[in-house]
Amino acid sequence: MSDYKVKFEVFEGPLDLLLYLIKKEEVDIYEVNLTQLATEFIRYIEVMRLLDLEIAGEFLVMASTLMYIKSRELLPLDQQVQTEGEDEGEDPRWELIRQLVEYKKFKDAAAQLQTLEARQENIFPRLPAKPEFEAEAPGKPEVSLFDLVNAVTAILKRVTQQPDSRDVFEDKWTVSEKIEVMIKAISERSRLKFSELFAGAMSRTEVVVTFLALLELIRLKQLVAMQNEPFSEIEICRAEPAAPAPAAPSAPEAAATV
Amino acid sequence: MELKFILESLLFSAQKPMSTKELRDVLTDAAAHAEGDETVRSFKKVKEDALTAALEELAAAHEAAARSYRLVCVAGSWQFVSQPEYAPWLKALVGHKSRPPRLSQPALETLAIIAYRQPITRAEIEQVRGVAVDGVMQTLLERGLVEQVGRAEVVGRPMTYGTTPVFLEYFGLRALEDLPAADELRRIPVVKPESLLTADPGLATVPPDQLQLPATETAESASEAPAPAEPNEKPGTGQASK
Amino acid sequence: MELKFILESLLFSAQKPMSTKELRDVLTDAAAHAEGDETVRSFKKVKEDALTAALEELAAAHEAAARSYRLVCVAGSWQFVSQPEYAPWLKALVGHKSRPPRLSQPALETLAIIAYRQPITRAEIEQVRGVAVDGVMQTLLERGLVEQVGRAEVVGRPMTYGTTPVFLEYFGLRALEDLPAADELRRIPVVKPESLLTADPGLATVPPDQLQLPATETAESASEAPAPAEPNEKPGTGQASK
Repeated sequence: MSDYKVKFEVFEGPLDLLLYLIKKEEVDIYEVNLTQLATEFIRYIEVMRLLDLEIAGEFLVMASTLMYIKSRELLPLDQQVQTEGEDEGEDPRWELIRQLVEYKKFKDAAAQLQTLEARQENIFPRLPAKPEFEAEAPGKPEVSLFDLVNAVTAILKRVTQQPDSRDVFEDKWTVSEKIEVMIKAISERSRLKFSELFAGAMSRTEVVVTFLALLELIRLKQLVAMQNEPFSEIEICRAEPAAPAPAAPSAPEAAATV
Repeated sequence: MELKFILESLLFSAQKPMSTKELRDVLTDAAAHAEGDETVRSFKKVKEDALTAALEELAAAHEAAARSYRLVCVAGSWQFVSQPEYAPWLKALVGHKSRPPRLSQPALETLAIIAYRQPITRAEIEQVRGVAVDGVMQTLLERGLVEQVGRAEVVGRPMTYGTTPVFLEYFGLRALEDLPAADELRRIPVVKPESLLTADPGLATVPPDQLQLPATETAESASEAPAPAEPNEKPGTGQASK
Repeated sequence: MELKFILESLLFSAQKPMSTKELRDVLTDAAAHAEGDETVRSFKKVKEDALTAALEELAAAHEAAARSYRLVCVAGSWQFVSQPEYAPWLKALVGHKSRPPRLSQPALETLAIIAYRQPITRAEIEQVRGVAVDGVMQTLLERGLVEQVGRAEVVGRPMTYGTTPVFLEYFGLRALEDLPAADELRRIPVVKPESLLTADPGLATVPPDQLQLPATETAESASEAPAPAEPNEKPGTGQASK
């Protein structure tokens, strides 16, 4: 029984069933014999009743409309004229056909949407990876002030742990002296490891003075501190001399890889 | 440097579809950062019209090239998409993901009515379909295909519904004008006579003119309609949607 | 259905470069899901040679088309890439949705001053840095790295600023005590060598009084400052944002 019910529900409502019946007759909606249509529709409903199936309210409403139309057809012609004489437009037959035509159009439109839906399922948008621009220099990001500060913390800790650090109490180093030492060192070797700068430091003060000298040189654009990757050893090297033509941006080799 | 190729390179690299306004903003932004680059600066203020024309030209060129992809405009935004015939391989590429379920017949019908007649009230939709649409409307709202757009100026001020940009995206439509047979099915904006309003609260819109009856007739026939039950409020219609 | 167009559609939609092996796997996978589709199944076992030949042909075709992108093979993997001359626009495209930029050098210096000298007034910061810090302070406040902590007991009772927990998080510090050698860095006097004197006293760690130089000296040194390049605007510093 449930099978019948399922089958019945294939119709999306009374209009759907009516369209199905009209299609079966292979006639145009405008030319359909409504009396015959009503008979067939009501026969469907009767079958449902016989099978004791739940019948949607819409179908019952439509059934009564159709019965009304059918009964009017059965009236003698003069009585029909009387009814219709008031106004042609109130003819329930026309109202039903109007509804059917309209519904049919939207049903067709729905079918077209379905085609689009199916088509769209097979269309894949291009979803490129985010464009990346090669780092302008061979991958040597400058480090921030705080990367340096963090690095010096570690060195200070180590110096503090040296047992004899307290012995060297008198500290001769000044920042300017350290600056000169550093400039000399970097002119001999183009590149120094951060830790090397502090390797010989005998006291916390010397570390701090060295660090201040380094900061000063960085600020004065004499040196740059670089880190190949986060948390790797910081390296110090000479700042490149000013590029003579700053109007030559690195755009050409900055192809976006996708 | 041609504008259309700049736009092409942007759409080629963009991570989402782009509207002409967004494209224009990128051109302007690039110009602002161009420093000495006169070429880049020359595209600082491209007119929307010129942009659209360049995009249309570009889309036509890709169409003519008949490669495996096209440039399309969906919901007002431009993007590159693959041609449907390559779907079997692209599905394999993305790993045969499951897609949202297809819409049911009732949902498609309801959606079609809303699409062509928006803004439209629930009562009007039900009048066209001849059945209740509660469950279906719920589905369409949940999937973001339709939304409330206002209230009809009739008794009870019922909600009116319209389609969303998601609707256009779902069906790959550029705009509502691209709906198939739009002219025929689209609502003709006609001021409805008073008599009709009182006769049938909830009816804000008018049937298309070719189907339209004189107002008085409609009103009378409506009031005189046999078996004036309210189909959509009947419980247990079993008809409901989904 | 031509193999090269299938490959093109795959590479056009792929999110990463693909090797011939990966492409071949997709063809095989698609064939496995093809069910009755003979066309899809016919590409089940394409020879590596045929793949490579098709890709070469495709790359040549795109080269000839001279559009804004090309198909290239890098390290054995194929991908579509945009042509370099469109970089200015693509940078603008990407720039629109960039994450918060790294702190600028002025911002870092200002932050360092606040970190070591908090609570500190805006006037004091400006005295140390030698320039107005309105914009920088705005940035730091907006990013939640510093906040108002009170008022200084001096004329006008100006606001004082200090660092926030966000600041500690940002620099991976457990507490303010972890700031290196706070004591030393505050006390150490800086006497700069004549040759390297500059106009703006910028070090966070130096008390303002030690940086006050005679005006003449400052002016001179500014003009003779060595290598007056602006490293962060030079190409090649890698500092470059994104």
